[in-house]
Amino acid sequence: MAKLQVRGARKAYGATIALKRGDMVLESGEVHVLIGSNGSGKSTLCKIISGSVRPDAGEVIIDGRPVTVTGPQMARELGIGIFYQELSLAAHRTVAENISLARLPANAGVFVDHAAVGATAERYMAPFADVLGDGFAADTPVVKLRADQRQLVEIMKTLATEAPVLIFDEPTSALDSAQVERFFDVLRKLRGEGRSIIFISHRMDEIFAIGDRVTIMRDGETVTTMALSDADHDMVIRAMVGGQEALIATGNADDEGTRRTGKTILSVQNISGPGFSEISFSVAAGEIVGFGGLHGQGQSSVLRALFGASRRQAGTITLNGTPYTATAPRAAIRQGMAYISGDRGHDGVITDRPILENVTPVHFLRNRLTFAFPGRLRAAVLPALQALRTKYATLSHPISSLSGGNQQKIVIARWLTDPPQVLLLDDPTKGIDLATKTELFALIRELAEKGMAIILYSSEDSELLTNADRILVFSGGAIARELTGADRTRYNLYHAAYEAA
Amino acid sequence: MSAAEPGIGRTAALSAERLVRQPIIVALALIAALLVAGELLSPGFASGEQILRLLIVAALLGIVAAGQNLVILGGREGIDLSVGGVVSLSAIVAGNIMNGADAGIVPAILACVAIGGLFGLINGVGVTLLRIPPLVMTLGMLGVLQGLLVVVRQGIPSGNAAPALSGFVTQPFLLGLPGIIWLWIGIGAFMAFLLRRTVFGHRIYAIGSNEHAAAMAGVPVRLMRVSLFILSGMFAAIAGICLLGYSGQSFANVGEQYMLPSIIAVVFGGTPLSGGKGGYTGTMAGAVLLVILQSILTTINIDEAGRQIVFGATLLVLMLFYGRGRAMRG
Amino acid sequence: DDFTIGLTNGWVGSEWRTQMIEEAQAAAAAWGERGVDVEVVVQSSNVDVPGQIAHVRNFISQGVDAIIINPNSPTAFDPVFAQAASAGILVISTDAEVSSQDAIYVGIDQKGWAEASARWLAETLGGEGTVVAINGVAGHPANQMRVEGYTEVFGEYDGIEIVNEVNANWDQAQGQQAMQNLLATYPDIDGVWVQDGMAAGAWRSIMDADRVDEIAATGEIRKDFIDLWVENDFTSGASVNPPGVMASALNVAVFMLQGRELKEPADDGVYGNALYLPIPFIDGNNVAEAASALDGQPGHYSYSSSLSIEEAEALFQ
Amino acid sequence: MSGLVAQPGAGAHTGIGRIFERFPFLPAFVILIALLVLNGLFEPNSLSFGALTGLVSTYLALMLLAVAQTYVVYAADIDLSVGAILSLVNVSIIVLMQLMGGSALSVLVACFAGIGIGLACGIFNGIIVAGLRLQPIVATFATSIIFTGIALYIMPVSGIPAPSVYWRTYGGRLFDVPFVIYLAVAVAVILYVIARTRLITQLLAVGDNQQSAYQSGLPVTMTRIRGYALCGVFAALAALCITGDTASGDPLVGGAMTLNSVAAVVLGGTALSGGVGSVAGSVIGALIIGLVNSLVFFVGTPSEWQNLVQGLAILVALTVGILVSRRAGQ
Ligand SMILES: Nc1ncnc2c1ncn2[C@@H]1O[C@H](COP(=O)(O)OP(=O)(O)OP(=O)(O)O)[C@@H](O)[C@H]1O
Ligand SMILES: Nc1ncnc2c1ncn2[C@@H]1O[C@H](COP(=O)(O)OP(=O)(O)OP(=O)(O)O)[C@@H](O)[C@H]1O
Ligand SMILES: [Mg+2]
Ligand SMILES: [Mg+2]
Repeated sequence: MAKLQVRGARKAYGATIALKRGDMVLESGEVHVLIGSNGSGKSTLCKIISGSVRPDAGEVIIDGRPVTVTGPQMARELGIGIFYQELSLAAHRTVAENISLARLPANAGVFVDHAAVGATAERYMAPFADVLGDGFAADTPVVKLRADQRQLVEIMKTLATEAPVLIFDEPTSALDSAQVERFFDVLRKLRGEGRSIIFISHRMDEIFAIGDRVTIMRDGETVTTMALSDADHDMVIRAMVGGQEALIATGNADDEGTRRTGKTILSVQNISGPGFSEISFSVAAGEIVGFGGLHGQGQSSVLRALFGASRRQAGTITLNGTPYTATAPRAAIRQGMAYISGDRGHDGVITDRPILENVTPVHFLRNRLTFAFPGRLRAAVLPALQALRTKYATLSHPISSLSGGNQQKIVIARWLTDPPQVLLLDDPTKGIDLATKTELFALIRELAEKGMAIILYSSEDSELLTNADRILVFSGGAIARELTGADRTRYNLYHAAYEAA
Repeated sequence: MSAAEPGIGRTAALSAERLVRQPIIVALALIAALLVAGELLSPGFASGEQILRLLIVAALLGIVAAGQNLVILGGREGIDLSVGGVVSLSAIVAGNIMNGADAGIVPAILACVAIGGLFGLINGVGVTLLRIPPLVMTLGMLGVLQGLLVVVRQGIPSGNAAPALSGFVTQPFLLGLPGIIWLWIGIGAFMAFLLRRTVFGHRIYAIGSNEHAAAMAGVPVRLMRVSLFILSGMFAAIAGICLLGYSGQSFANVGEQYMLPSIIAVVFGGTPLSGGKGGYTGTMAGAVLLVILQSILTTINIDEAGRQIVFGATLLVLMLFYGRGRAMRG
Repeated sequence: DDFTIGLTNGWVGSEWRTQMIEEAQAAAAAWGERGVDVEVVVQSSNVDVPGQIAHVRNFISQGVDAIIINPNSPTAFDPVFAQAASAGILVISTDAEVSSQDAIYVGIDQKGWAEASARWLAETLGGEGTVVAINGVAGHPANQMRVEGYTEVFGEYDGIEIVNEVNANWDQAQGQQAMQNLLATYPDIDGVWVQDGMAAGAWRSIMDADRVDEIAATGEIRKDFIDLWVENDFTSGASVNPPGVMASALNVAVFMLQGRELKEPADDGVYGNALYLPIPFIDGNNVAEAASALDGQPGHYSYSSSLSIEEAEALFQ
Repeated sequence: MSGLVAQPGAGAHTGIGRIFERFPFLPAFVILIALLVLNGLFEPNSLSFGALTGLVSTYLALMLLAVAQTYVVYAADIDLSVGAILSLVNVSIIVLMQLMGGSALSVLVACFAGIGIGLACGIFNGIIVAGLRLQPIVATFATSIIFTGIALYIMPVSGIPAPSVYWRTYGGRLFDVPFVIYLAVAVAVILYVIARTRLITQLLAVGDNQQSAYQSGLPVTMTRIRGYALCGVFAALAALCITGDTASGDPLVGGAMTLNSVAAVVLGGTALSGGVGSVAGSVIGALIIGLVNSLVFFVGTPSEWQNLVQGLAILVALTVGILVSRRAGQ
């Protein structure tokens, strides 16, 4: 008998149908992958199972018994633990408190048992002990942690439910490969114990590395379920995209590394700042420079400093031969910088506002506009939106009506409406599906060819390898190695990152 | 659905639904209901003349609420509790400058708007540069303004409203409506244009909705927020001048009664205190709604305890039409 | 001999209170001519009841000889006044009576104040007509005494009917709005009993409604109102609660500090510890005099009077 | 003392930053000490044992009210009705004591009834705000009007005295130590105990991010209601204190204390945005408000300037506190 079964789950938000017909069967002792393009309803399906979304129709069956999951509390009682794509941490509480939050151990039923809280934390931190990174301790407030460390806390929190059914909705999007490996070790162990695990990721290699079976979703519907041992990348992708031609990430970086012919646009000399020091490099017109390495080695900090979003203490930067001194995003944007962050909730999306208003802010600044006439604005933003194949009903719908991936496309369109000179990409594809990624990188390459200078930081190695003309491998806030031409191999990338670390 | 082919059917259905949910529609319906109730309770309540007088009172509140509305829209728990103090100060300063003479009106307006703007600037600086929460900053500023009023009243004799100002507020001006109603309509139009058709307006919503993302997209967040507080101070100052016209003389603490009602008017107009959405047209309706409610309660002959209980309970019931937050369960 | 007297005022929301403090300070200075050095220390700010209790405690710490208080509550000071008394400090309240038997009250009888204007209104209406009342803050003791005062007087007149009583919190603009609502609902009223600053507001609404000739209403004592009154020939009458009450209290205090005994002990009032001062009255007969007495003063200046040192001395043995 | 602190320290930090993290009220504490010293300089008697006891006895009510406010602020809520609850409980217990004859037993019964009333008001607020999902600021403003109305109904005018056994105990001595000292110690112990409960951690987690807390499986609505209930209870305790210090019932006594309670919370280093703070800070904040007012007088500020200087001083204290703790946090 299946451990958990969902039949005909359906959810609509106003006119948007998030989930048309969600079906899946989860067996005991399997890692069941859920895959589908952005907005295909994966998160919605998971949230229905975990009680935080109320379905319009459908049933959830656990151990053969139909249940009504009335909320997250009820889900816990039914033995369901979930990792939320957008995380569910209390920022000012400690790691330990977060791990035990839902069921704080108590003395006399009233007073928090701090010893037990600490012990629980240590237990779940143990498997990750060597990949936790700096500043991670049981009594560290979550607010002080980096994005990957927070994801680890959310993982531990999910594991601490000790639930028979565990759902992981994109748990690895901010993790580096070592962290992912540790996590997978834990999953394998849990699978061995007979637990049932739902795992969502947009990374094909991860899916094949850990999954037993895969359920593929498209446009809010379950398409099929297959055993991963019988499948290959191509089959999965074909199922995801349906009738359309399968799109596989194709490398379009120049294999010879000879593209550095354009004149230097951005030149950075010896800049230092919080999290990095003595960084020097330059980017030529038409070039995509990759930032690689383990997480939190200063890649994002450098990008943010270049964008004027964080402080920078020493060194010089020249942009097109003239000194560049922007100390705020405004000045940076005016001088032709663009910064696309993967952390859309924090850096990107203007929640509750219409799609149009989410695209226009940079356009306003670049064109020094005073008045906002919708007709003209629509005309200005459409090309970028179309180039990204963004899915939306109308431009006046709130951006929250879109799936995570489409929201990210809106944010990207914001920066491409008026093409910048330098494009800073800070893990821009976090949560974007494969097809879109491919389109996005094709577009980025096109922009480069038109003479833009581009810096790409990605937490996905394959993304760097296939798209960057050169890769600067970061370690401990400095550039450890530069990979060019034929040196750009996965082996070299790992080698540089781990050797230096 | 792609950008090229917007879904016609869906949009139509959605906008019909949106229309019913428009706070302003709710407010207008409630206003109509209250007027009927008022007329039933005390005949004569809904006469044209009385409605006009209520509108004058609503305009005073509405002008204060315009600034309050902007500050609230700007988010980050934006709120301006100092408006009451600015209204009082403005009324006193204006009374002294014009001192019953029409020639003083223009200087009085200039001086008061400058003073209002100055206090708004200080609020804005406190909130942005020193990062004091707006509730506390403006509460502190209210304390300062109350103290300043005592000092100011010591130093200068208080004066009277210029006849032209009193006439503007209380006497028919154009098409039988007093000037203040026209002023309010003008402010309404100004606010609508500001919020919908200017970059400044779009940026208000942007910082109100996600300040950090807005900053990353080049919105001058601090400058914006300071500007909102300045505008709030200016609107409060204008309301203070109008209030002087309404009551003829300036007197202490005249503005205090606007502090919390201005916030309620904004909420009844469909702008949540969390900012980032809503608008001023609704707030205008909210101001009218609140004033009608208060005046119905004055005319019902019950004791004060009963009046307060009914007032508070009615506010709660009315809030159910607007303020309900999103269910945590989607 | 010299004395230190602490003055505490717990609300600074009106010009009347400011004038009260100023007149008291002037009264203290006047003692200098008699060779008595009276130093006043003042705490005057917007405080709640605990805040004003703190005022009193500050005075006790400072070791003043007497405390004169315009209290924020009639009963809340019993314990702290007991402490003051045991520290040998004389406590006098003014403007509002206090229940503490460790203090005396020097000021007007608020109830009598209301009775006088209510009687004027009833007589002016010929004992016949409908009346509305606009009151201050519900639950406030001074307001309550005044309500009792007019209720009693109007009760004596069978022909007078109170059709509505509303609260406008001693705020002029709220008084104006309340009057406006009342005029809309009761178009036929004959009289309005209204207190203090709200009277000016109410009269503005009466003027706006063009009913000045048909309505009699109580008035107030600020110069700008009295000017308006004279100018428009209102049918009005105003009981005077002079801001000088605190100055009177101060003069009484100094004599008591000098060890003088009152001729008649302060045993009047609800709490049996009051020394009532006379209540002047302004109506059509003497409003012109009042206006000329206020000539040259700013608009917010209230018609005032206080016991001079000589008048105060006359109260003592 | 550390048990009163809701924010545990981080492991990764060292030195002063870590101390500030563990004791977020430290800046307030320093200000408090400075104020005490200054008060002592300008009026040595103000540091006498009697004067300090008086200070505690006067401000115990505000301290407790600030504590009450803190519990809802933990969860990012706010309660603008605490003053009204205080007034309601104050008049209720006075009337009850009077009805029951004023014996020691009746006093005790009335006190428990008063706490029950505070609890009921708190639960009512909680249901309105968390259950019905209304915006806390406006909803509790509305309930404050209702509570004041009920207080006015119970006691239309202030003036009924408390039985002397009640206030003589409160103001008296036990074994030669003032009774309020015992109270203060008892309150400190209670706060310490409460700070260790699960509810506090849950409130803070809810305040941190409500949606996250809900999705984590916390009973968010129930937690917030409990927070308001706790707030109501402490507002009632504040009422018991103020009844002891004023010995009488007054339906308006708490009206002006609400905003002071908010200011005290912020002065004490608790964030209005929820998730961080300490009740110890709020207690200190309340004392700061009291000491600022005294100091302004002891320094010899002319009366007409006192309100202004007090307003400015509070504003400066707020600013300094916020700036110092931020500097230290970096
Ligand atoms: N997964 C589900 N399947 C079937 N019924 C459900 C499910 N979840 C909730 N319900 C039912 O829906 C009803 C309302 O749910 P809930 O208590 O979550 O409402 P809510 O979101 O808090 O809204 P409100 O507070 O406005 O009533 C309950 O009767 C519950 O049993
Ligand atoms: N709260 C919401 N309000 C309105 N629409 C929503 C909401 N949540 C999801 N949707 C819509 O439901 C659809 C499915 O969203 P969901 O988050 O389940 O997709 P997903 O498969 O998880 O996508 P991604 O890979 O981008 O995370 C999307 O089109 C989205 O626009
Ligand atoms: Mg998702
Ligand atoms: Mg519910």
